[in-house]
Amino acid sequence: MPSDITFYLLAALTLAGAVAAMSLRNIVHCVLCAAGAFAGLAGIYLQLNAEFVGVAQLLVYVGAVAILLVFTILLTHGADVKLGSALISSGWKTGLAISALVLVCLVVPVLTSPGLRHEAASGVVAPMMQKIGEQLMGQCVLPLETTGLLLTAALLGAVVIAMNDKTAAGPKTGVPPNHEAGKEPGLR
Amino acid sequence: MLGSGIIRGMIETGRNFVGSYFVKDRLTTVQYPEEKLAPQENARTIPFLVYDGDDAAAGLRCTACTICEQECPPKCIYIIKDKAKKPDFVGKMQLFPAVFDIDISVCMSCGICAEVCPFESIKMDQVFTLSSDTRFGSLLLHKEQLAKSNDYFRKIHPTDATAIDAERAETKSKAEAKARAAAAAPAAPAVPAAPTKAVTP
Amino acid sequence: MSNLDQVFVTLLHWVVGLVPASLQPWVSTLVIILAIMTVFGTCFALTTILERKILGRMQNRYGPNRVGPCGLFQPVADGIKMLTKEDIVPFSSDQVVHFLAPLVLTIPIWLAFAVIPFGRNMTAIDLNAGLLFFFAIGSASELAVFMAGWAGQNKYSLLGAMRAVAQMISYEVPLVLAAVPVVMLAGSLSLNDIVQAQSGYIAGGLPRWNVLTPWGLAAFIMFLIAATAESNRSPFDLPEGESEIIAGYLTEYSGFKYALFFLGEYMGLFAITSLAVTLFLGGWHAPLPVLEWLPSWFWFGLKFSALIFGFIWIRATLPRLRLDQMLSLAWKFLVPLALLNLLAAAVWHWSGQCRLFPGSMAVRWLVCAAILVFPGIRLGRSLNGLSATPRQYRYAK
Amino acid sequence: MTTPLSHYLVLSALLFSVGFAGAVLRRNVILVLIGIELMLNAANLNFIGFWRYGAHPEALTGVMFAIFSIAIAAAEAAVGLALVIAIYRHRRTVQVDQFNSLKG
Repeated sequence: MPSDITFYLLAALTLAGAVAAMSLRNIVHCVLCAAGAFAGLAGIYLQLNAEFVGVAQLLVYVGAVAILLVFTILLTHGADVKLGSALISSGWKTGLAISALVLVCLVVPVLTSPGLRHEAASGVVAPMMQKIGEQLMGQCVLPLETTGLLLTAALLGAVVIAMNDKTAAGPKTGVPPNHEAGKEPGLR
Repeated sequence: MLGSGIIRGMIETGRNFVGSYFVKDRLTTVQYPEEKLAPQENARTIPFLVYDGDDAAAGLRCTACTICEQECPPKCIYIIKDKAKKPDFVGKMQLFPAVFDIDISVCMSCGICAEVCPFESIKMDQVFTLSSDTRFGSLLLHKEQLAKSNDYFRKIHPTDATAIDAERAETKSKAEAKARAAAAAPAAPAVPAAPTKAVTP
Repeated sequence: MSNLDQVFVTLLHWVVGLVPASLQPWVSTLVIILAIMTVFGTCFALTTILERKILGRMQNRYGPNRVGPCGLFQPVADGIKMLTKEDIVPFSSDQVVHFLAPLVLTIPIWLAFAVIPFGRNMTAIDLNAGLLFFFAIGSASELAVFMAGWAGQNKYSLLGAMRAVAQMISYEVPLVLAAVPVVMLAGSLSLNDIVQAQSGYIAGGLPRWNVLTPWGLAAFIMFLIAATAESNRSPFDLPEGESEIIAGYLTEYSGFKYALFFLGEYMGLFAITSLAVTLFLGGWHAPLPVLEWLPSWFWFGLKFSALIFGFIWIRATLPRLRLDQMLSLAWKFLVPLALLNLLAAAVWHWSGQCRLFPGSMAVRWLVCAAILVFPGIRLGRSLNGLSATPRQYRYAK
Repeated sequence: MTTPLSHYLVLSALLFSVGFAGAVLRRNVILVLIGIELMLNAANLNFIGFWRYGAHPEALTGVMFAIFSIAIAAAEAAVGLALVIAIYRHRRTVQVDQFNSLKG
């Protein structure tokens, strides 16, 4: 029984974090709730005996992506959100309807289809670090190398895009932006 | 070589660490309340009044001339003269202060009062544990708390004290010689002249 | 002598034995948690006082000796002071993040102790991805540091948090890379297997510890440098550089929350030190076969305290690094050397199999050492070159 | 392990729709990115769920998929946020509605 309680606990934590991440006004709180949701998900993976994925999720999402999001917020002064601005875009009713529709068409097949009801999970999997290593290096060595290539490309691309291009527009682009609400600064 | 600076630094602190347990004179800290460093002779904190002999009221050297009161830059000395007079160390009748207060929270230990005092009566003390619980009451020292014996003075400022004592002894002996001469002279011509009034030097 | 070695394990089984069968798993984990917390709690108290005394002795002064016999009750005094101090929360800060930051920092670090083997079969949980779990927990503390810096809503703490996060991220890469050759040679991520791989002695004398191999020594030094940076200590304590930005991300904290940060920092140091002992100094193995009779957890404690003394010694000696020096040291010196170390470890492993000629052990040592030393010095010289360029000052226009 | 597979799938469906709603409704571009991350995580949860309850867990295909998808999601997040910073530098705003002019 204890594994049920932990599952429901972690599921509640993850869902609460996700909903809070999408609905709070202060962006920094949103990112922290999102990090909470990712950590809850890592807990669920660990509970599903997928140790490596759970720990990787913890390392990548809670450790790196959350910090990345926070740095972006600080670099784009998104934190001091002007109080007047609306939280949700204008046509929110249709958006909400569509997402409800998405939810329904996902949940209905899950609940009705007979195949997904089997109770007991298939036996405890043996320690699988070695097997993951062999699979990574054996069967999926091509995806591994391409992911490595992709990660380096993404690394360089991100740096080049986000770099403060002093050369192109001269040093003055480094001037901190002005904060008056609504005043449209001249497009450079 | 890479990192050699770090290694040299580590050896230095390592030697300090090991040495501090074996070489006693490496650690120079004085554990204050238990061990106390003897103060320098010319250290000064707040003034005090010197008295001769053992009775503070009688032997007080101060003659309430209020020069120190006028000279004190922060004006922290307050004197009221007493009506009566008492003989000083030479036997001459001198005034003495009824009230002699020093506000040590105002005093800035400049030592000017000690310099200007003609009667060597106010000197600079070396005691520094002056803190007290009441802010105003106990930081205003009265004549009784200020008066300290001459041998205390001799203990804390040995050179000045001996010089002053020698000088006072000399003036005292000169005064006595004159007094004896005056006493002898009137004995001789006492017959022809009327008795003169008391001799004032 | 083995019962002395297993004294804690037998104690645990005895305590668990007292409880009915259904509760036994819960009670055993509870007892283990309690044990780890008390041991490292007292270790924390001791280290605060020992650190100040050792620092004092290295600077030709005594260090705190007023509270208790030669200052041993100082942590009690510090604790009472910390707990009774008023816990000021600045008005403009958002209370939730301000309150959560110390918790998010300290709780993961306590989790990190779950995977560390303190003695022969004295590991709380033997995850087979133990090392990865440890680094994942370590990386969660960056978010907490940012939360602390952000919560105060003041420039100094945000600046301190930015420095701290930049430092911790850029030093996590060499930290993980330094641990990779150990995993390569041990063939497993589980810390128990890594300690097992370091058992046994060469020719009855030298223990088979990783630190005695050329790549192991280089990885150990890099691991220690990255560990000091990861726990914001001594030459890398830029985040709370007192002279520059008050107390960095700790500026807005006082009383109990400040004590929690203090605890978090020291627990981080203990976790990283025990990992260094497990990875490089042969965990709980005795250095010489003749010393086998001493219990295994005693050896772990000895190596642990030796490393802690080393950290304090470094703190007493080295001045603080400038921000650009610190970052260039990480990216331009440690990361390339760590990658090179992988190569050296591979050569070491490969040359281990083939016994070409009798003196091959010494040649093998020299070859691997050469792969590391010459580029290291070359990189080091370029590092000094970095700071040799005169600093340009941009005055406000 | 008595919790059936459908619970995990319902949870991932919920996560997916919350992420989708956030990405569609919120105006701040950073929250759109967080929404996308949530959707990706929901997909990962499905992979691991099916792997764990699947016929032969020793095949590890689900785990492989999840690992690669986490790595790629991290790369995508990095590039996405770099784009946000670049856009911010020219537009001085992060409100999604104001990215309407295709002018360079």
